[in-house]
Amino acid sequence: MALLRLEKVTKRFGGLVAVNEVDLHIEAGESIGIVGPNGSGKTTLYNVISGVYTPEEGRVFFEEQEITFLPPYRRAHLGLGRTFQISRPFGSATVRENVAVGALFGTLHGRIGVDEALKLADRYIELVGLSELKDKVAGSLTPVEKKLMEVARALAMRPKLLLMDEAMAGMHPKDIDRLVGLLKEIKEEEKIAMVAMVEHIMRAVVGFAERVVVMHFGRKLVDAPTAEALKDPKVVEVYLGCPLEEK
Amino acid sequence: MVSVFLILGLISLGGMVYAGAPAKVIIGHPACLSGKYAKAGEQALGGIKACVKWVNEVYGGVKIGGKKVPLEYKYYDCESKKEVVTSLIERLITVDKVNVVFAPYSSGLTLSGAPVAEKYGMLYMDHGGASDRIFQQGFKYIVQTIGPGTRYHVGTLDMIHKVDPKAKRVALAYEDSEFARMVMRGAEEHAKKLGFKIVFKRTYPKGVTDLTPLLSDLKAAKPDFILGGGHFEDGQLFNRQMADLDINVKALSLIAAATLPAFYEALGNLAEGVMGPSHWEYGVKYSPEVARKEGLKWIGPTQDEFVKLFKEALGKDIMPDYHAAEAGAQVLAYVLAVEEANSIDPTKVRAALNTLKFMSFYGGWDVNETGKQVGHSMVDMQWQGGKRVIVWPPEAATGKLYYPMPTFAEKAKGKVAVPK
Amino acid sequence: MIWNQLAGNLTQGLILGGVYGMATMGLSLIFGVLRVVNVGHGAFVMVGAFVAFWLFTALGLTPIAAIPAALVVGMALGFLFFYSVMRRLVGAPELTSLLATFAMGIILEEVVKLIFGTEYRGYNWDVGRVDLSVTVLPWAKIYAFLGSVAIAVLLYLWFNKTRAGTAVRSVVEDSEGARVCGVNVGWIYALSFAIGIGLTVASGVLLTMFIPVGINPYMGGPYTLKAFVIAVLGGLASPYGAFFGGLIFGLIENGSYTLFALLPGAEPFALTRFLSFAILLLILLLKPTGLLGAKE
Amino acid sequence: MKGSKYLPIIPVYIGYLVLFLIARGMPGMWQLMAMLVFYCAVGQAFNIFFGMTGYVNFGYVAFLALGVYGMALAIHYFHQFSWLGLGIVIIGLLLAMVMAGLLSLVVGAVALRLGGAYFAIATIGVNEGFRYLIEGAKIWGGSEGIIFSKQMTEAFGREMANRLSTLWADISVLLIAAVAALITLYFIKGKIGYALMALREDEGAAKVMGINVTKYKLIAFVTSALLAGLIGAMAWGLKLTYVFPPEVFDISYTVEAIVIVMLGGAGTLLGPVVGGLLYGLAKYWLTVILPGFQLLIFAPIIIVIVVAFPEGVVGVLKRRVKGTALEPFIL
Repeated sequence: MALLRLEKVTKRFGGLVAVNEVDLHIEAGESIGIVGPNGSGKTTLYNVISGVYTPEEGRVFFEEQEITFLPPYRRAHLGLGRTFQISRPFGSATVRENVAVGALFGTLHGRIGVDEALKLADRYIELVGLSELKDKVAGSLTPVEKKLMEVARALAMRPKLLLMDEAMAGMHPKDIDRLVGLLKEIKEEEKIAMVAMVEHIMRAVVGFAERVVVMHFGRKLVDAPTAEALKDPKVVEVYLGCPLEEK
Repeated sequence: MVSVFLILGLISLGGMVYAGAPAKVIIGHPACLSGKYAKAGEQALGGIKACVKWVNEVYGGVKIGGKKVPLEYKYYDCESKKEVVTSLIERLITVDKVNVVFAPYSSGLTLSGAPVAEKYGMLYMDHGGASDRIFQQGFKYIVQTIGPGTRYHVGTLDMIHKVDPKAKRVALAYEDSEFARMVMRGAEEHAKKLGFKIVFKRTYPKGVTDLTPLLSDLKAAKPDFILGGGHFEDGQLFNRQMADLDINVKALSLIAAATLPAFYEALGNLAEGVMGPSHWEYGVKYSPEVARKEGLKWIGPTQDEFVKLFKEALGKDIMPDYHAAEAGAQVLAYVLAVEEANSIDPTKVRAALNTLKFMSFYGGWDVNETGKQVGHSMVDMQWQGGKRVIVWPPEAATGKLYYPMPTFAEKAKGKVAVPK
Repeated sequence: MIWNQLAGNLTQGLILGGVYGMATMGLSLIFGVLRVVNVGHGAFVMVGAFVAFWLFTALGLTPIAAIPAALVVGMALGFLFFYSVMRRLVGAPELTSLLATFAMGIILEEVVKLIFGTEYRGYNWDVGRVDLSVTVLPWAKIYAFLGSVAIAVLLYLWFNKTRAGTAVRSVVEDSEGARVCGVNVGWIYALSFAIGIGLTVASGVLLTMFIPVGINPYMGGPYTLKAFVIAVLGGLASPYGAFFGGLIFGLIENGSYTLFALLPGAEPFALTRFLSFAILLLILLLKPTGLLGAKE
Repeated sequence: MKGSKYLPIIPVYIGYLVLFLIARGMPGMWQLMAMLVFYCAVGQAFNIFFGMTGYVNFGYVAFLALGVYGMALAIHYFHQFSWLGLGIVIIGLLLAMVMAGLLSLVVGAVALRLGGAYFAIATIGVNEGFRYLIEGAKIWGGSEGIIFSKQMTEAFGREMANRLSTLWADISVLLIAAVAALITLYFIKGKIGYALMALREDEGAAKVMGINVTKYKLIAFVTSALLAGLIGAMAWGLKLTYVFPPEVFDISYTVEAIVIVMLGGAGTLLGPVVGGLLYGLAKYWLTVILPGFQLLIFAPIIIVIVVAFPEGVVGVLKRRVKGTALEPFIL
């Protein structure tokens, strides 16, 4: 049974087609890298999945239940967590409170009180290594710290599927390795499927993803195990920037 | 806590301690010096100060137990807000130890102070709340000087009934407010009694900016004359837009607006011949002689003395209007009642006020057992060549009525409503 | 009979509606560009009314001449308020700009009160009337209408034929994109705010041509509320939408009166007021982007 | 340690207690204190929605207005059943809450789906529209309103009626303020508080984090409206014993509420109390010192606050006491 399934999903903005008839299929516990240059429709795809946009065509399923028209918060309850390309912390609140929000309203919502949520928060804050900052106001963090906090906040939601939008952009290689290692651990113990989205094929994807999906002009260009995908001529073309002849 | 110190300071500011036998008599007043009633409030302030001055300097003070004691006036600004009124009235009663409280302007604010005044059994005199309903509430300590709203247009109707028996079609168009509706009710009843035919009866909301729709319907009703108004701004608009729509009638009487100088300033000769009822106008013929004729006790300054005192009191060269006169007359009423009761005990004074009947520059004064003013009759004034002339009732009139009023076409040619 | 009155009221409504529309364009422009609702709108209308009043009574200038004067005064005020306050609030949470514009309105009212006092003033610019059997129209009202249309057209030309205008449009579409394309967004904000205020103040003059009395520091309130309804009718972010919204509003306000008058026992006037707000809520409920507003 | 959660209520209640003691202890202070408590109560109630969600509800005064009508109608229609005794007041309070609650539900359902700017406009529309409906359709006495001093005397007797107006009405406003404070604390510390914080900071992110923003906005909106209804019923209804539409639908009261909350610190527990006292006293003194200049002084203050320190007095205080022994008491 697929955890997430997209059927011919199309999202338009006025004239231009941001996502064009994309099929996607994610199994529980998989880790996938979605790759594509800026404007290739990655973020739009994320917004369709997490319910910020509803597609003009196609359907979205989560654990075989259709969620195409489900509001975002309901999807979060089902087990969809995400981070943002440009991080969006709740600026005036502390790191701890930010992460606690994730715990309170994620898949555990209704079954967890504030105190437990805060405990859970502490755990994930420690996991991403922000413990000494946990009482600082989120607005005052550095970009990298914010990204880490968002990862913690998303993890605290206890999702089944975690969508990360450029979670590693602008990070020092050392941090990336740490984060990747970390994500792998969590994935193992919590059986979370993870989708990392990046502009360029880089160590993150190589080290992290079992499967790579390449987006180009809103279409899914390639969907293959990492090793193959990297060798795929189309991909090479895209990343050498040669024009892609229409077929 | 900052507040505590401020409050302590506020206490220390509190007035002098009150000793058994009155060293003086104090009038307390939460005046409307700012907010939406600031204009009327300033007038009342001047009127009261003028008459207090007269009592102390000309009349020689208030006579109690054989000795004359000075009259004092203590007031604060209530900002025309109900929350402030209640707190100021209590402060006046308990801290400043006043002997009577004069209500703020408007029926609403007068009502908001009533429970506090009643609580302390304090005499509460109303010179700015015209609502008859105040006196249907069974308050013990409220006494009214201003005439009740229902009587505003009664005189006007009598006048037209007399001068032009053929004019039968009357249009009523008042503001949709507590006060104006009461005037309208009074006018409607009296009009029916006199056999007028009410061909139009509508109201318009407070703060209206365009009366055109109402006026075009009114025009279609073809009235002989129009009674209406509510406040100053809408009265001004009413007259102006009648001109724009070229609505010509034999007479137009607007409450609250037409009597004020600013009305003519804003409208110029469009206001020629327009009338308005008033509790008091400069020029009324009330005098000791008239009082003697009517067998009434006279007290207070003459009209011109009052105007002089009023201008001194405010330190400005503005004419007193009826807000000033009624507030001033209220001081005189209180003084007479205290002397009558030979005491400052509110209950005794209240009783004395019930039987009190007198005349001043303001005219007659007499209240019924509920405290409602019944002794004061209103006058009607008309704009004639840029001057306010009192045209009714005959005993108070300072000139002849100009009737019918000129059409707007004639006015545009510069015609004025001066009778030859 | 009733039809004549209806026709008469609708004619009056159309004329007044034009003025209302023009009086709302500034509000919509400012919202469109800065995403700021000018809650102090009415106070700026009031300033315009006083400009007309003062020029007429003190210098004997006709309201026509007062329009450009008001435009200048308005733009000056606009720049002043923008650089002293608004600049700091662009992009800040809505509530801050709402409160700031609100406070600006109060300050204007109180300052004007200090200068002119609280009397209700008026001026008497008599240029005759035309009698169209169903109703009577003073020429002043007709001039007010023509003036409004003229200004609307000028704004349209400015928008579509000048570089600055085009830049403003691009910012309305997408301020980020505009910035990327090298538009000095900061300056466009200032300019649009100033022009928006300028239009609003000028509309104050036109309103006094329609209703030359009741000029006082607190006259603005009702116009703020009307402007909101009209702006929403026209889609809040679109100046032309606002203009046509004004026409519609004028027709509704005057037309519905004649109809409500047929209800026995009701107060038609208050009901027309109620209707206009009911419409406001209805539109917000059904189509928040406004009747004429197209884009999200 | 659960108990520590409720420490912040202490300074608030101390404040109210001091007001009460001054009112009882010092002659002529009662009504002034009543005015201050009124401002604190309105601030506290208004803060629950405005402060915690960041949405400006210009139509807030409509809920107070409906509260007054609730009390007025109860006394107007039930006064002849004097065997009900004070039950009439209870009915009034219930009516006030039902009416304010219903309106807030309707408005909330419609307007809370809108963005901040549209919301603010919509709420102005509700307030004005409602007033003109009452006047135009002649509901509840139309523009002439209801005066019910007489009915109160008939229902409770002169003595009791007067005590209700001059004593118990004010005390109940104090109690309502105390309850409002408790609710505020409960919200801030609980799940609701986290939800409101999140949606105030970034509504889009909040949705994706699993927060049903409309639901939580509605909770805050209705709570705040119910409290307003109670305040109106007591502070304007039972206390003043009359209601005229233009006076109770006066939008300037919403503005006062905004100033109070911003001044004290939006979204904080202690803020409305501090704001209410500062505003109330400043106002009271200005009426004595500079009559007519209040607005000209308050308007620039609003601008300074929103531009310079949007977190308000308590907001600043909170930062100051961070790490000190006072921290657990200031919220």
